Amino acid sequence: MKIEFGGGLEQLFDNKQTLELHFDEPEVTIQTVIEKLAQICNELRSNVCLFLQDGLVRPGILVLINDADWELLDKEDTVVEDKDTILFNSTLHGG
Amino acid sequence: MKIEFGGGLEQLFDNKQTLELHFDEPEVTIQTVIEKLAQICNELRSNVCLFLQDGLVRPGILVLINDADWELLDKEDTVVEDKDTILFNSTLHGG
Amino acid sequence: MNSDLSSGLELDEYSRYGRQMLVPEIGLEGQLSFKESKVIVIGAGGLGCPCIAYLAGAGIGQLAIVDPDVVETSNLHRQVLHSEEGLNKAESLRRFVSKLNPKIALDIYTCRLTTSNASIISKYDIVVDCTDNVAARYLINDICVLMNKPLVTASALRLEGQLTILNYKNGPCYRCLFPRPPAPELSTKCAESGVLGSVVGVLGTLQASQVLKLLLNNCPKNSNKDDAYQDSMILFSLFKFPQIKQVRIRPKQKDCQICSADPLIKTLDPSNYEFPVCAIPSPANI
Amino acid sequence: MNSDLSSGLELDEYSRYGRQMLVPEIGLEGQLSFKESKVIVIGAGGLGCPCIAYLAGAGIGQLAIVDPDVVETSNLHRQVLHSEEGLNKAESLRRFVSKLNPKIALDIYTCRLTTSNASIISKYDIVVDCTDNVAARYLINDICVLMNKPLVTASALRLEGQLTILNYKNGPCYRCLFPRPPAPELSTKCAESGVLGSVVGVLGTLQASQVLKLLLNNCPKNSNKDDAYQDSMILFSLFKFPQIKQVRIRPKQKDCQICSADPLIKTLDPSNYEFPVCAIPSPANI
Ligand SMILES: [Zn+2]
Ligand SMILES: [Zn+2]
Repeated sequence: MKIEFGGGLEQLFDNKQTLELHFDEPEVTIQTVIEKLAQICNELRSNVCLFLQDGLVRPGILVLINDADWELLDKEDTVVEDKDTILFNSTLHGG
Repeated sequence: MKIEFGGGLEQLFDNKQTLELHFDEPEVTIQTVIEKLAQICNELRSNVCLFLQDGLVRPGILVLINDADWELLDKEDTVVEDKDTILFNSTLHGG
Repeated sequence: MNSDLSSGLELDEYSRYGRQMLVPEIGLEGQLSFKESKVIVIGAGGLGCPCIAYLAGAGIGQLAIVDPDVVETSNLHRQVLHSEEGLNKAESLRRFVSKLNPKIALDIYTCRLTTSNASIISKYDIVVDCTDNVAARYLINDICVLMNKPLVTASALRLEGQLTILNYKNGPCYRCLFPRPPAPELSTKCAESGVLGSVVGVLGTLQASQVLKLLLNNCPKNSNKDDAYQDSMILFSLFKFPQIKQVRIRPKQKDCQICSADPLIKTLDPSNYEFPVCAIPSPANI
Repeated sequence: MNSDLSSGLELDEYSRYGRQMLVPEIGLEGQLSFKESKVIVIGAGGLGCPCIAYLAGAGIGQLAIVDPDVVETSNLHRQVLHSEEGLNKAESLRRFVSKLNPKIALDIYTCRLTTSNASIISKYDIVVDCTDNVAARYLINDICVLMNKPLVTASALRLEGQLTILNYKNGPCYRCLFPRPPAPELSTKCAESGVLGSVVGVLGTLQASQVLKLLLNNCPKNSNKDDAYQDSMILFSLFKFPQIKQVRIRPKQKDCQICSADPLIKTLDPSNYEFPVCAIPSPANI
């Protein structure tokens, strides 16, 4: 599936704005995706990654599945497939 | 399927920016959709509709299927389904 | 000044606004909704400059501008309506607006918005957040919820921007979207992050467009168009494809600290806004 | 003026552009690509005002403005950098830019662009179409194809706008998209159609953003980002959801009248641009 980063989060992932992830299962929950990303992030940043906080996505990050806020779906439990696009977007405060 | 109009074309369709069309067949070509729309337009405007010219979509109108120009697909012959969105967008010249 | 009392517009306003009154969704009805409205823009910087210019051009009847800062050279790449260094930014925009459109009533506040002077917001119909820091964003949100004002908020950094309409039509507030502020240790000063001026410009002009749309939504003739209203956020990112899109966001949250039925936050307590004045979470700077 | 010859920027340019040079995709390399570039903007009206302001703010080295018209009251709702009625619009923007950023070299053309004076375009690297009529759009396209210049074109009407980058990276030209101009009998004068100023403002700031992106694309450090380049069009419509999006358009067409390998149009023949000066196809007006 396609993972996109916005609002500076790409800096946690080697400055890649998009990543392709594949899972052996045809469907996984978004929580599984997040754990996989946290692992990638930790490896890239030598075990110090600020993607998660207390096991949850850090405050200030919106999670969008196919351009819809995961709060409109089943949040962490939302089932995603290979054709889905998931955007992790950090809020900006400048102006 | 969802039909959208832009660039002033909605004025040919009773000022509706979107229309829902359903066909008995599960799949039809975009040419069939266009003929159906020309018929609707003609009825709305008492048989004088400027949607088509010589049987083709009028110059200056882009046809986009799921946000992609139909020239990237099979043009008039592109097969569309109920889940598709088709945008007819007239070009603007103002500035 | 000649006044056409029957219509509510003065004669010279027909020539000034005629081109936009030709738009079917505007017309005389829409123009009057602009003229009768009072809009407050907080921040006369990168977002505020374009936003205020187009609100003034469109004929918003009463326009307030709030900014305590003075113009510096380093602002000019993005704050394109300023030019005189050392001049207060709200005052600088007052001069601009009075040249562009002398018909606008202007209220200039050269102070910072705080919990103590929040009552100034009560005079206006729509609030526009053009600030540049996280503390102001929470404060403005809370004032808007407590005073029941719709809020058009936007932000920009580097080559990206975000915009959303909050506290409107029973939709979410800023705390519904972001219940917890970013931790201070994850923050960095504004001056450490950069931004491209035209990106802020896109967001500021989009903000002005949303304010005008909210006013047009109130016109009975546009009530059918308003059916399509969805809680949403516009995301812009210059090096992405698609570069710009509008995504659907969550509704008002039942457990929101301020906009829920039984809120934790009932008044403006200064201690709720004591994070770094210019806090931008930037993972790169850790 | 102090000059830091080793870097290519003068010392005062570091304070003026410092905030945008902090953006990783810009930096000194990007700033120099702005400074070394020559951009011509045709039309100093609703699109041209915001576009020119942000190009000047960003530090485009040489900026040309072309417009034969004078400012009228009815322009001011959307052409928000003008204020003096009767003044030529290009001259009006010259005054604005020289106040905002005196470091920009300005070329002011107070004439209409025609087949006879088209050679002025040859001096510039990027062309921005901020005109308001269909004849100018075909003429500018054809000049850009014949002189091999990338073209950033946008348009707006009522509550809608469109933007696309043409003749860039072997992509399509305007005639690839619109091989046949709209028939004259389907056209109506500009003055009969209206537009909301902030909508034109969004398109003009987006145009400036695309020009700056084209220059950043040239920087070696951004070459990886450029992989994502797609021929596309940005569509904005204030009362739609989504309000704004970027769609994929066709590639260069093999049978294009001007940009194909064996084109019908090989030179600028005035008879190719003799449609009504301000032709907007508007089905509603028939
Ligand atoms: Zn809330
Ligand atoms: Zn072509």
